[in-house]
Amino acid sequence: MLKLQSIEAGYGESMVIRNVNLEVRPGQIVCLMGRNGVGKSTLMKSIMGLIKPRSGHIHYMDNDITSSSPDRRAKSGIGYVPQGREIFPQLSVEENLMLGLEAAADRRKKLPETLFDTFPVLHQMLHRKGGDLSGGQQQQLAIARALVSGPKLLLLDEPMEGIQPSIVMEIEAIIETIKRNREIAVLLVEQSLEFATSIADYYYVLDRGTIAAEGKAEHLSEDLVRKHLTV
Amino acid sequence: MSLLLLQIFNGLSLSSILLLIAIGLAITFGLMNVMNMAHGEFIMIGAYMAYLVQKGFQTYLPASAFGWYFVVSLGVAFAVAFAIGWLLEVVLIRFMYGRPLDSLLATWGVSLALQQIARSIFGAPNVAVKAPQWLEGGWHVTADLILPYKRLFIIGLVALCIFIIYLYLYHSAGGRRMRAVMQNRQMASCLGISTRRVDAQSFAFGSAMAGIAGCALSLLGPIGPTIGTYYIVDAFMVVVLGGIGKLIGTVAGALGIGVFNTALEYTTSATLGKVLVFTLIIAFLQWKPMGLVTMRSRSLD
Amino acid sequence: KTETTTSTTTAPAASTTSGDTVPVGILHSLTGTMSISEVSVRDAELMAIDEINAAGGLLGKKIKPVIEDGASDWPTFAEKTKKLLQKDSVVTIFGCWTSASRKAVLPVVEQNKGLLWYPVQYEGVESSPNIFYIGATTNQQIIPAVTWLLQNKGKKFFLLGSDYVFPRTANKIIKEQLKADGGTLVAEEYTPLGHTDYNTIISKIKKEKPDVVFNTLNGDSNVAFFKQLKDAGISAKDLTTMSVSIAEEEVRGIGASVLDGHYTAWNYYQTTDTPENKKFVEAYKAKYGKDRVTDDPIEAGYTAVYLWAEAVKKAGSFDVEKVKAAAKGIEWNSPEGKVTIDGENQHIYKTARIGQIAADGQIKEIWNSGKALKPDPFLKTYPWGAEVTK
Amino acid sequence: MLGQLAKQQPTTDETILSVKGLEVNFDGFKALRNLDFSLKSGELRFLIGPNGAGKTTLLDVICGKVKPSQGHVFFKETIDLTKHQEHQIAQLGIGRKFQAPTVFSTLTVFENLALSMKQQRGLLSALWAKTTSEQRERLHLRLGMIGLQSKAKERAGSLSHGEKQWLEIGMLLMQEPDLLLLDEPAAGMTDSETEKTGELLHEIAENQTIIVVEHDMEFVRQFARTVTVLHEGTVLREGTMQDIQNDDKVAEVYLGRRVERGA
Amino acid sequence: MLFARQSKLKLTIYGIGLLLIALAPLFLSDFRLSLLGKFLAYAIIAIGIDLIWGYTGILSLGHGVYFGLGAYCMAMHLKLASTPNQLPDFMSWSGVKSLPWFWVPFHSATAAFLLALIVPMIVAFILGYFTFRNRIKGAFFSILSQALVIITVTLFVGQQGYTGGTNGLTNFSTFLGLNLQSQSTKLIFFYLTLAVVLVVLILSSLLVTSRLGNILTAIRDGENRVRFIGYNPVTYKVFIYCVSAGLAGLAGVLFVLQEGIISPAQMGIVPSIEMVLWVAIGGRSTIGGAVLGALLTNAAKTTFSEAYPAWWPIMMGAMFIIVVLLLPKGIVGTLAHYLPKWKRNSQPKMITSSQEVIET
Ligand SMILES: Nc1ncnc2c1ncn2[C@@H]1O[C@H](COP(=O)(O)OP(=O)(O)OP(=O)(O)O)[C@@H](O)[C@H]1O
Ligand SMILES: Nc1ncnc2c1ncn2[C@@H]1O[C@H](COP(=O)(O)OP(=O)(O)OP(=O)(O)O)[C@@H](O)[C@H]1O
Ligand SMILES: NC(N)=O
Ligand SMILES: [Mg+2]
Ligand SMILES: [Mg+2]
Repeated sequence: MLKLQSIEAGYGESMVIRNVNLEVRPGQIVCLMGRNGVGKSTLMKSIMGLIKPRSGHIHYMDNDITSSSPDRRAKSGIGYVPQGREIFPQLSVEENLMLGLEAAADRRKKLPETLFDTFPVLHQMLHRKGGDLSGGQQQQLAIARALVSGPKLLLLDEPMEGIQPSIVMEIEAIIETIKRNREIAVLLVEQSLEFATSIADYYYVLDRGTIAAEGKAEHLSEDLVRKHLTV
Repeated sequence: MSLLLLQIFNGLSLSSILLLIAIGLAITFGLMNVMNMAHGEFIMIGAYMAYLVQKGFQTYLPASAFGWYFVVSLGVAFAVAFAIGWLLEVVLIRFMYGRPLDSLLATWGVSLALQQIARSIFGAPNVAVKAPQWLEGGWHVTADLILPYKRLFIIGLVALCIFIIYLYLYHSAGGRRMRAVMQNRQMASCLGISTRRVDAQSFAFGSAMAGIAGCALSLLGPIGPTIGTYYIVDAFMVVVLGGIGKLIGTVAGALGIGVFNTALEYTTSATLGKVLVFTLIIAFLQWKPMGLVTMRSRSLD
Repeated sequence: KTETTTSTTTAPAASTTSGDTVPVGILHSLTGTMSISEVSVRDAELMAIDEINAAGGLLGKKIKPVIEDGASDWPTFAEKTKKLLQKDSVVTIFGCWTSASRKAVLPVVEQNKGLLWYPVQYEGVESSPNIFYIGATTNQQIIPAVTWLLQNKGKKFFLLGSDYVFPRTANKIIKEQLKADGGTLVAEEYTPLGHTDYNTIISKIKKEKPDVVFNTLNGDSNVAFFKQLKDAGISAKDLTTMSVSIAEEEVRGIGASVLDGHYTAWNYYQTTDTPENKKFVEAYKAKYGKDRVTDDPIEAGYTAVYLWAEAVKKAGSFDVEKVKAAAKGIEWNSPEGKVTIDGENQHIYKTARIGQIAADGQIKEIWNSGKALKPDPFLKTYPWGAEVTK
Repeated sequence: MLGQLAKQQPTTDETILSVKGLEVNFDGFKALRNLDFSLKSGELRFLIGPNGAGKTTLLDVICGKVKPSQGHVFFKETIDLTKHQEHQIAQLGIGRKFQAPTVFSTLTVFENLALSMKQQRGLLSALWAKTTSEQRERLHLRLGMIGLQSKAKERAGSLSHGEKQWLEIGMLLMQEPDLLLLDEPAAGMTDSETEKTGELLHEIAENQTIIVVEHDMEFVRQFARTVTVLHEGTVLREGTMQDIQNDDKVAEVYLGRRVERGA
Repeated sequence: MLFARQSKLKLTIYGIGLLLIALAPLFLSDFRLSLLGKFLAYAIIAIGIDLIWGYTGILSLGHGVYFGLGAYCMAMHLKLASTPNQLPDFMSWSGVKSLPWFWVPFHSATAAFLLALIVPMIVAFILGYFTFRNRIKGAFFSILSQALVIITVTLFVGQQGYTGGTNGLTNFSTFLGLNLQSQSTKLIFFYLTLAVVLVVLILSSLLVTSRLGNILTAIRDGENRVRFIGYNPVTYKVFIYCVSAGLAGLAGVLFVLQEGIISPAQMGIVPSIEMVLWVAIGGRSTIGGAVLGALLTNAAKTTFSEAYPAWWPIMMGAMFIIVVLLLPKGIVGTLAHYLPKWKRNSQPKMITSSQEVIET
């Protein structure tokens, strides 16, 4: 479904990601792990098209999307929850969510009813400005916004940051449902080992910009973790 | 009594003119954060379009059709300013988002160049535009109180523009896209919005509003290569006083400046009135540092 | 020392009189707000130079204009004057429009012993040995106009002007004259240059109901004022206005229909009936386009070049001092009629003319002073003149 | 006078912070309502609660960013913080780490730290004062502590999210405040980094007072002494982690155990 | 200490530049030299603008006022000195009968010089103190500074009897017994200006490398964050704004001494914006860039306007556009980018797209 071939990317003169090969199969949940600053978010941004890779190729559903723009990628079914929320602060919660529909393949105009079951607080705050929400509320909004378009591939960059435990569980439940239905593929950046191993099918560990380890999630061992994830 | 009414009308009329020159800027500066110093030159373009269309009517069409020239020129001014705005966005403004000060520098250059181009095409001296017959004269409310049709027309035109922009911005998907792009370009594109197109459209639209303003102002004021310089500062004042990024703020800003200016000018003199109005603007901002209509946000800066 | 060092870096052939050309400076605002008025004066001056060159030049040399842009900024005028005199070593300069630019240039021409020919009507009270004043001083334009108004239109005056030196000084003179000649002042209003909203002023005019609005607005403000006056339902029939800064060029920019019937005071109109003027208007239109018009400052710019040429011929030299000495009493048949340089104050004798703007954009002369008036920049011939100049 | 107060040594039974009847009103929405809260010197207090409970808002009031519509906040019993400006409060000895990391992006990592260092905050001293070698040593120590030695000369704007978090913590430490307000310090950190942060907190808590807002229950369980739960702008519960975990109401609105068990 | 921190390459370039300017009287004509002297005065304004804009992130579109106030103070003295025991000409033709009280101190050259620095600083202090205390920022401040320009210019034009109106003040002959027209006086002023530029350059460099410099940059990056580490941004902003105004006033003094004229047009909106453009073109956040920008931009303007008097605006316009498009960091910023040796020490702390100076 998604395939990165020897991707190199970075900011200005500094190269952050080097020779990364990564694959996400349809319906698969892939977890990307690594210490602070190893380049996880940078990799996510390259997949989304916010950073142009210096070299390498990105294939998505049999198309080479290496040089297509972020909006084209979004329209082709990639949903993105960036690190740091990136909601539109001056737009209302409702408008933020409506914007999530921009990329909907079926050109839907209405928000799905079920959305607010998971995020009741968003319903209460529908007419509040996005920027006025609390940190966790904004994070919920960002996730909800990515979900409404019905993406085929979901990129989640530390989605649980700042969210209260009960909602974290709800989101985990959603991801589990996704996993069960095998309709959406997910690439997840997550720091919590416990969560990662419990939910992912496959993992990649990023260290200093390159893939240091990969494998089936159940094989993610204490040793590996100590080697690449502790400071 | 009728003098008081007249003064109120004058204040309203000045407000409508200020608003007309500022709405385009409320979009390009207020929403897009481009410090467009060439805004005045788009006003100039609009005014020259009125002149050209009028000449065209006089040369090619029967005299009976002349009354229509102004309506046509509003359309032409919109279209031409829109096209030039689009062009400018594509070749220049595009590279300037998120760097308002660089946009100030570059559009200052554009403004210098456009003035010179106008001077070489139309000559340095002013050109005249003759108002159509149906805009001549005024509504005689009482013997002393005549409200010129031109001014009533401009008030109506502004109200219409504001209404349309309001509907578009706040009650359409296009407007929502536009505001989203202006607030967070990268994220908007990640949601599937073609930011390039929205950017170009928005800037072109803001410029086109300036074109409309120029066309309307040709009824009241001079038309020459440098007229943009007369309006540019006022336009920025209105947008800033109203509060950046809010259409309703721009309306309030224009009303505030227009009414106070007229009142102060009447009771003192034009010079002193001007000094007082600008002093009041400074004082007012001390009290409301973000303008009349504030957009608070929780973010730290 | 000045002279020697300046010429070291500049191309000598182009900038000295030793070759077969002689450089003269043309200094007007080609950009900025004043370019609206000044560009056509430059055109007239260049035309005169071309004509002289076509006729064989001066003292065997072709005149080579060095054009500079004063950019509507007075210190720039001063700087460019310095450049023309020091770097280009021009033998004389034609230029300026606003009094402010002239005041900025004045010390520079005096210090560098240069010469300036100034083509615009102005407020008087000045006489620099290094300037020739080819436009009208007050006794050749404003004072006759006020006299005519008092006799023909009424006593109650409303003074409206742009907020700067010329209108303020002009109005000071008018006020003294009104006092002396039995007029009354109902109000005096100034608006900043570039002001574009005259609604409030018009309300004041309506309230005061003057017989005459004496208008010393300059530049674009005139367009706004007259358009809005008409919109307010006030035509020339309802109110007499007398403008001293609206000439044919401005009429063209305001629109004749708006100005129909209003009065102006100048020394020359495109319609002025002299054989020289016919030739001048024809030549100007042939050179710059048939939709162009001539007017007083344009004619004065043109005349200035010829007066200088006459003086040079008489002096047999381009030397400033010799030209100045020779200029005394020179006469020339200009488009406005015969003009004479007054040796005392370097102004010229001019005929005052009052005109009425017609619907075709031309100005019809309805009164003139009958003879060329002797320039009196310091108003010595008026009993109340001392009040003004003190 | 301010400086003098700031220098007082914390003693364990002194109340360093007391919040009385606090109310914050955002255009009619009450983010805090009649909130009472107090803190002893030297405490390490965890503040938890649902998203939107008002935790960040409470910290905002304490450090002067938000002015309450009612109520008072007393620092060291006598100083009413609601009457001071942000920089005065900082000078009094209260430091803050924000929920979303905020650093000076065009200054280098080192400069960010140096600027936050405890020192005279006046104009003249900023012009003339030199960094002493003792201060430089301290800076390098902290730099090591937050793991950014290799990036000392880089612009803070080019750090990753997590690195900015660390830098901000470092800046807070350089400030040497008496009271530290930390809004989600462990967010976005790996498990081991989280652990390191926890240990750091314990270390600091020996002679400074700390309020930590955190959603990572693992972290809270491991390091919390006393926990305060906020809900809808008021204190819902206060006690040890044990107490809190067993509380039905807390579980319902925050932890979500009930939901899970029910499902 | 300052020099120790600069790279050799940078010092060499500065040295050569300084030498070239110092030797300019040997190879430039008097006219060109007087232009260079004027541009050097402008460079002082540019440094001041760089301090508040490049380093602190406050965009003032009203520095023409401070420049003008400084220039007027000096010009008032020159006017009085040039016609001793006489009312200045414009006063008599405007109907002012005796010297207004506020003109009296300007009989003294020292007082005039001091006032030329103090008056702009006082105005800047009043405006700055209230504005910064009330947390007016970004575009709001920029527009407010334009309002100051309009007020000042309108007053100066309107109060003809006291200020000379649009004409401004000109026609001076002597200063401290020196004949302003003589070539030697001009040479003295040229070197005086050069010396002042040098001193200002060094002092400013010291200022921005001190901790205060970092605080200013921190204010630019996140003013509110600065408060939370205990600095009061108001103090620092007011301070640097006053310094910047004082520098503009100083430049005004040197300008008037050399040019012999000041008019309200010089403090208007257009010159005020141009001042900012110098800094943008040279490279903001580098003191050298500000100086270079002032010299180059003005040299280009003069060259263009002499060569193509009617067409120079298009060339200037094109130049601004090209600089923004191709050299967004300005000339020095871009040079620094490509000269790694230089970069090590003087890479400008540029504003990136996510962190802008104008917040709205
Ligand atoms: N805008 C930027 N400009 C320059 N360098 C950057 C930028 N953003 C990140 N970097 C650098 O790129 C590297 C990787 O950053 P990235 O954000 O991808 O890390 P990450 O793995 O997501 O870390 P974290 O867990 O902290 O979010 C870091 O060293 C950082 O300093
Ligand atoms: N400026 C504001 N305008 C309107 N509502 C606001 C504003 N600031 C905060 N709120 C609301 O106040 C409530 C408290 O917000 P606060 O940020 O304090 O929550 P929190 O406890 O920190 O939540 P989180 O755990 O998600 O960070 C939220 O519901 C938020 O939407
Ligand atoms: N002389 C003038 N009109 O300024
Ligand atoms: Mg990351
Ligand atoms: Mg929070």
